[in-house]
Amino acid sequence: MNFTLTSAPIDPVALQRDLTHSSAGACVAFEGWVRDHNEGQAVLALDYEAFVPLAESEGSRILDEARAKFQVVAVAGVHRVGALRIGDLAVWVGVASAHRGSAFDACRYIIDEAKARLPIWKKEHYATGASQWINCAVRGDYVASNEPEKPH
Amino acid sequence: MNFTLTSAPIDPVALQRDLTHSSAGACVAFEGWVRDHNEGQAVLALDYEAFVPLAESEGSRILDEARAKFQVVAVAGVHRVGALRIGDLAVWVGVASAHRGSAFDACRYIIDEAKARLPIWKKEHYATGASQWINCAVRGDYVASNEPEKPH
Amino acid sequence: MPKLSIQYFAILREQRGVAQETLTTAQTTPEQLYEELRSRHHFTLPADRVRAAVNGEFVAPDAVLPEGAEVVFIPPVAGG
Amino acid sequence: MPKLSIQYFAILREQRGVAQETLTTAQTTPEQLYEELRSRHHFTLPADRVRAAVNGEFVAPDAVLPEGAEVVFIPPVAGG
Repeated sequence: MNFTLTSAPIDPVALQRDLTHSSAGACVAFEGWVRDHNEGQAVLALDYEAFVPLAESEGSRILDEARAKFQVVAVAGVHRVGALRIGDLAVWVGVASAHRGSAFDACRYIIDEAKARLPIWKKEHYATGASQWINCAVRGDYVASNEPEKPH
Repeated sequence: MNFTLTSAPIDPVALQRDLTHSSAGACVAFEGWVRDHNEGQAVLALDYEAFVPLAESEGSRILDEARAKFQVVAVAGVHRVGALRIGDLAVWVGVASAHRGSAFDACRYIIDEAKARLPIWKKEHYATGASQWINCAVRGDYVASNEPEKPH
Repeated sequence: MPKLSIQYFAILREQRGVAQETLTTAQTTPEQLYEELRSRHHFTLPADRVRAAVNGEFVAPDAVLPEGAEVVFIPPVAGG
Repeated sequence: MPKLSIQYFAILREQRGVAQETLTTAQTTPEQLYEELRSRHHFTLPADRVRAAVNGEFVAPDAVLPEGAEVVFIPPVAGG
């Protein structure tokens, strides 16, 4: 299965159903939810923006890597884009395998690589009224913009 | 939340909904499904039997251990008992946390400990017509019963 | 001699032929009691592969069985 | 001089003020092109924190830009 991006709400039940196989004894699913804080700041909402074709091809490459590295029956991943609120499901990864060890390992591999490699950007909107693109601050931004600086 | 045993089908959607919290950014869920083979033999069906009060108290103790060891927001676990067929959901464990590392670690801890410690027994029914209680075979069983011997 | 209630599960229940019984025994520990029952009912599992619970909690094989104890012998669990 | 199409995302889109443009440039690599655009539009991110994709695939900073290339500069991703 491929890694996809969607602007519609993610349906984890349907996604997980697609992983079922009579030879699979274990399924591990990861969900990334929009949480109400980050590095000590109260977060009200998020925007996710993506370079969709490259995010999908790179995401599918990560799924292929997981299939090659771990003994799995099925893998899948979806990332949402657009304006999200606290509690919304932002990213879902699911793995089915015969035994649970490889399901845990593959699921973690996929989400770790996806977070590091997919061209997806997150803008946080804070309770203070400020907002920022995560990981895109540079030295001096705080003075320049009066937005909170983010350590690296 | 407590670890529970049930003879009714497990509802993972409702269980996972109970883990939601605005401070949780990650949720990892494990599902154990009845698979169609074990150690090279075709499996048709399973019976799970449990000493319910001790399984629930020991399972809840495991959840407490996970809460103490890992930074988590919520944990839960359910194990089904009775006659199950291929593809049925036999056990579910879910963990929500601020960050995904502790959600993966806690989920794996809980299912590993649950499998090792809960007084729950599994009888496999094979395509050959034989059946056996898993991990309860002893030397000489094969000759005595004509059932397949299970290595330890 | 203490009167005890015993519950059997899984392979022990099948080999005993009942899920529950009460009995009076001269044995004072779970390990001794299991050996008595094992020789009487031809249980295949040796004592070192069976744990004991008394009144809903795991106990050591040489714990003292109190009067009226509810004893459960725990065969090897499903694991996996 | 090659004519290129450029897409901007996230902080670069906001700082550029448009999501897409076409231009003709004397620069022959993504790194050179980014430096030209950075000085023109006052992008805050230095070149070493921006990756490039050409025609939908990641490329090295010193890859040669082909005529008609669709170039995307990739700011640091959300990670986390």
